[in-house]
Amino acid sequence: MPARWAEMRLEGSGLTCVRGGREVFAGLGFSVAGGEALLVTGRNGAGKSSLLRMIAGLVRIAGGQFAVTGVDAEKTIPEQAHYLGHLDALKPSLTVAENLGFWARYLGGGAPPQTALATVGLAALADLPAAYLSAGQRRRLSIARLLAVQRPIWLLDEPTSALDREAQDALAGLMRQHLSGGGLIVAAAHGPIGLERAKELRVGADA
Amino acid sequence: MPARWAEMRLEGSGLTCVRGGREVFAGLGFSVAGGEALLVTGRNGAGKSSLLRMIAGLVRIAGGQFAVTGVDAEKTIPEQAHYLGHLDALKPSLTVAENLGFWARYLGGGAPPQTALATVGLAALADLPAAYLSAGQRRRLSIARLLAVQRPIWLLDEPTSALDREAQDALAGLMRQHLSGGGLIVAAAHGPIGLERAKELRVGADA
Amino acid sequence: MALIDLANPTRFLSLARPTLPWLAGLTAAVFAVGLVLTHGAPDDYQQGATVKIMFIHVPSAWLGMFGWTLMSAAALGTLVWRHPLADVAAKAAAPIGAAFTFLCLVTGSLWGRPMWGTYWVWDARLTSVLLLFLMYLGVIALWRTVEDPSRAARAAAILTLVGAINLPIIKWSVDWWNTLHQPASVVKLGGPAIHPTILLPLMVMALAFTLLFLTLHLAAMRNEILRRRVRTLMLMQAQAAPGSGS
Amino acid sequence: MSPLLNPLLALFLRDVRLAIRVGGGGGIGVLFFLIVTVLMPFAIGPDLALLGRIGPAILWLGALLASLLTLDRLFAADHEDGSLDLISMSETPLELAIATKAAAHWLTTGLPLVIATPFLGLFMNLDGTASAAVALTLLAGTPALTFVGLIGAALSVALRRGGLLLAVLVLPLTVPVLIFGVAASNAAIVGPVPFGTPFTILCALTLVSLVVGIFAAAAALRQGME
Amino acid sequence: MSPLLNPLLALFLRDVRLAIRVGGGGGIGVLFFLIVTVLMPFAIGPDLALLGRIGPAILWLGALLASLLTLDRLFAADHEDGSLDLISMSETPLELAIATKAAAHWLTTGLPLVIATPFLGLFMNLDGTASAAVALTLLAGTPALTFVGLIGAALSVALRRGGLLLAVLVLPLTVPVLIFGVAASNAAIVGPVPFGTPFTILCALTLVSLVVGIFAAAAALRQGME
Ligand code: HEM
Ligand SMILES: Nc1ncnc2c1ncn2[C@@H]1O[C@H](COP(=O)(O)OP(=O)(O)OP(=O)(O)O)[C@@H](O)[C@H]1O
Ligand SMILES: Nc1ncnc2c1ncn2[C@@H]1O[C@H](COP(=O)(O)OP(=O)(O)OP(=O)(O)O)[C@@H](O)[C@H]1O
Ligand SMILES: [Mg+2]
Ligand SMILES: [Mg+2]
Repeated sequence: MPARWAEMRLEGSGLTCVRGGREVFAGLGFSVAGGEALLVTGRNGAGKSSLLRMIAGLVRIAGGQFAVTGVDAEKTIPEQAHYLGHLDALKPSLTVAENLGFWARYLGGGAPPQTALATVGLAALADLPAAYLSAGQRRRLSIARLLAVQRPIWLLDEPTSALDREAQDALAGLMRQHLSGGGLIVAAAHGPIGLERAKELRVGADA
Repeated sequence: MPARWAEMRLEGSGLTCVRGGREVFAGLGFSVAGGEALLVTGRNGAGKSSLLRMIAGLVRIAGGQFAVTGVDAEKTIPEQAHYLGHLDALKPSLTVAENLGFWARYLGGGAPPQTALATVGLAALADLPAAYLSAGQRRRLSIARLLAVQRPIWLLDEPTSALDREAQDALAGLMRQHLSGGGLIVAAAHGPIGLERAKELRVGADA
Repeated sequence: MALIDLANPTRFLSLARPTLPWLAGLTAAVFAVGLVLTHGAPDDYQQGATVKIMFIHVPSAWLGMFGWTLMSAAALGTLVWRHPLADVAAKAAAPIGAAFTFLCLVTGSLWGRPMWGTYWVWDARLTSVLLLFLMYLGVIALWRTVEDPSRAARAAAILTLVGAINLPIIKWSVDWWNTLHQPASVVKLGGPAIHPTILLPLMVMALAFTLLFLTLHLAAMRNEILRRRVRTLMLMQAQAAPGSGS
Repeated sequence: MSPLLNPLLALFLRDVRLAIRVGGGGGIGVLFFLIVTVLMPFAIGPDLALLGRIGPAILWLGALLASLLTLDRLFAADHEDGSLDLISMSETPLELAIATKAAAHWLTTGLPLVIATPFLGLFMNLDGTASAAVALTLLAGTPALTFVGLIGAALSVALRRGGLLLAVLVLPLTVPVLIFGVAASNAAIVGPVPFGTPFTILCALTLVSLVVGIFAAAAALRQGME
Repeated sequence: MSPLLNPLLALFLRDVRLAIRVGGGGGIGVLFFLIVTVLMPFAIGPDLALLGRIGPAILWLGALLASLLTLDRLFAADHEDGSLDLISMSETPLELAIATKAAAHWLTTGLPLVIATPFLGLFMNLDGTASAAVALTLLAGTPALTFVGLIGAALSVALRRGGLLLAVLVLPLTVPVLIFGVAASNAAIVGPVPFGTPFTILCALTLVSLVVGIFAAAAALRQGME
């Protein structure tokens, strides 16, 4: 993993989120360094997903700001981040390999897609149309994207959902590897996701 | 609650389910009597939702059969059953009361909608368009449908999802009341849903 | 909803409340003067009394076009400054502009019946007004189909600005189109320069119509702000109610 | 109220209410009709005599497209939010529910088209009689378009594909309605055939498509349910 | 390959592949064009002289509707499955991505319309020159339809509403293209204006709509992202 990530730090301060005209949270702040993971928790509707999408530049920042240091200064935060949300960004009529290959090329791929597919255990299904995948397999294909394109920041929204036990363990291994390479992770989850020493950020004052 | 439900019994035998050309399960059988609850469990993709939708007549029965005894012999099983699935059957531009009122009239309502709304704690929101409801409130409105129209069989697919603690307890109370009135419940769930003495049906051979 | 969002509209409301009756009164007064002057204007030696349609027709044509200009200015306010009042101004202007455009079309075709013997010809000017009207309807449909006002506002703003670019192109292409197929078969008034006995009442009526537009617009803006407040209250009620997950 | 009528009335009122509130229903259909009709002269040219001659045809085509293109969400919306599941679990026969939804759709989309026709007739240089004749044939014929379109709407639920596919499937089926609709209008305007003959056939077509449309749509929905 | 071209090429190939595999793209558009054009003679009647006269207009109208009505899923599909999120998180400017998608759409929908035109010209009683003229104007004009339609497609993502609303918003904007497209065809067929004049204007309109369409669509997508 590139050494330039080692000094990375992602910070947010005074963040306010407004969705559909309603204020979801206000005055939120956090700070994560390279090699660290931040676990975003909170009740349903607290704004966990919204926070992740704000970092990814997909939800307007109603107040506050983000800052990132120690990485390629010419790129914005979204351009350096992977976002793994509830949607898979898969086209059912393309095969598994075509789907991954497209994203690898579009986002400026690193590792060859085959390796990434093998890592998530989909190598045998490479030529199957994505329409035939089960929910868990679709999720694995999304995770393969994190490997096929190297980006320092991983934004994971309930990454373990739809995964079975074995796949959850494999994902935990991948996340640990990313952290040890100097990357950072911001993950939203309702329960433990297999990272022991993660900082926790609670969204939503009460409960 | 009508006494005619007391002798009710719902049975399935040799059930086979085929979806998208693949056999999901085969040779499944179960039997539930009035006053009893059946908890359907199994891993993801095992076919829990499919079984419930088969009972509701929404998925074709590829093999085996259902039989119901002790209720109105002129009506089919779907006509005697409530199905609470992942979709809410709500129209966002109609108000809460209009939505419930429509289903009560269409399905042949029993209790006045107002009472049902009060029971699930939505009385104050009766005139709000359903678009403004949160996921939990939408779910409560679906549950109100179970009360507004009296049907002996309740088919519940992960009924506690999106509900907070308090609402889960209230739902458990309603289910117990339905059982003590002689009704029966078939529920799919990944965890406990607050019914102590429910029979369990495991779908999917392994895991 | 954040309080900041309401701050500006609140000040607007407190300004609008006292202004509205005065503006309405002024409109009525100018209208009265205009009607008297119109009554005194001479009938045309060719057209008879039908020439008086002009005193409604021409101002409403101007205001129909003014409406889109106003919406375009508001659209810039929405997109560039994200000003909440700009959304409201644009939304309130659309039906009023459409109404004046419609009035122009109706009076024009009523006038066309005696003048040209038919209610409608595919003349360049008429056709571009018709398209302006259709574009108004499109924007109104857009506002109506979208639940979330701020989302609708930005979409409508982009459509309005694109329309503002397109309207001159439409006007010019329709000119070209019509002259190609039917050169000069359409009778047009105009002819001699307008006489002052007609010009003065016309100007007064134009002023009256402009005041009417402004009054209606102010009232519509006020209504829209109040409607949004009701919506915000409903949302807050939903958030505070049991089972909202909060 | 009878136990069968009450649910159907509820469904009818709900669908009408939805069409009015959302604004996406009837209003958009009429607007599309208006715009398509107005576009024709731009393409054909501002020749009033020619426009008058093909005016009925243009109005019919516009109404045809507006009817069919507004239909694609008729069942798809109910399918996506789960309403269709519950509707099929009631005692009310599916055929009656479909007929009720079709009636609500026609009232909110077809009827406004009929009402808008005389105004559009002005643009097409049609005189009073001609406009009235076109409006009358549309009044008799738009229900046929709705009922034939039902089949496409139901198929698009079964196929999980909407939009143009529906139009492509259904347009060929509407050719007879179109032919006799325009023929009846022209008969009223220029002759030489008496108005009655094609108009009677048009009404007969509407009745046939009522029966065929409702049963075919019900069959398609049942098949699509899986 | 250059780091900017490679992603765009990937996007282009993906969109073309999707259009071909799903079959919902280009094929349906051409079919709709075909059906609408063939419906006209049914509505107007089999008067060959009349058909020949308004043939170019009908072909243009059919192409206009087919282009716009196939556009409504252009961004909506990418929005619904989350692809648009990832596309906007890449280093490739959104404007370029939009232009690439538009090019793929035109290649799979616009170009087939142009190719189908000479065949449809036969139905419309157009001779060789006339068919060629219409095809040429469509070749120059359909990109303009795609680019203007982009605005509607992007708005329909922002509005979460597709179908007819898009057509209603966009159709008035396409009037100039329609006028000059038909005018150029007619100029080539009957004169008296030289073909060059309206054709040049048509090409200019295409260029203007390219710029306006792409930037307005990008703005609409950015605004709609919330
Ligand atoms: C539906 C049909 C008509 C429409 C849509 C229409 C539209 C317009 C418009 C947009 C204007 C304002 C032009 C400007 O100031 O830039 C205008 C002005 C005017 N119209 Fe019409 N018109 C119609 C019918 C008629 C008829 C039938 C007459 C009389 C023969 C007429 C006489 C005038 C006159 C005298 C003016 C003011 C002169 C000028 O400023 O150019 N219009 N009309
Ligand atoms: N697209 C949207 N438009 C408007 N409001 C939204 C939208 N998405 C979410 N919201 C609202 O924003 C708030 C926060 O939603 P968000 O999805 O961030 O919650 P969350 O913490 O991720 O919840 P969950 O635990 O259910 O995933 C909720 O109140 C929700 O109703
Ligand atoms: N509409 C459908 N078309 C084709 N196959 C389907 C469809 N819905 C589900 N399946 C397949 O049927 C199988 C059973 O699905 P089902 O939804 O019944 O599982 P489940 O036990 O409810 O799972 P979960 O725990 O995720 O709710 C799965 O393999 C799934 O891929
Ligand atoms: Mg979330
Ligand atoms: Mg399930």
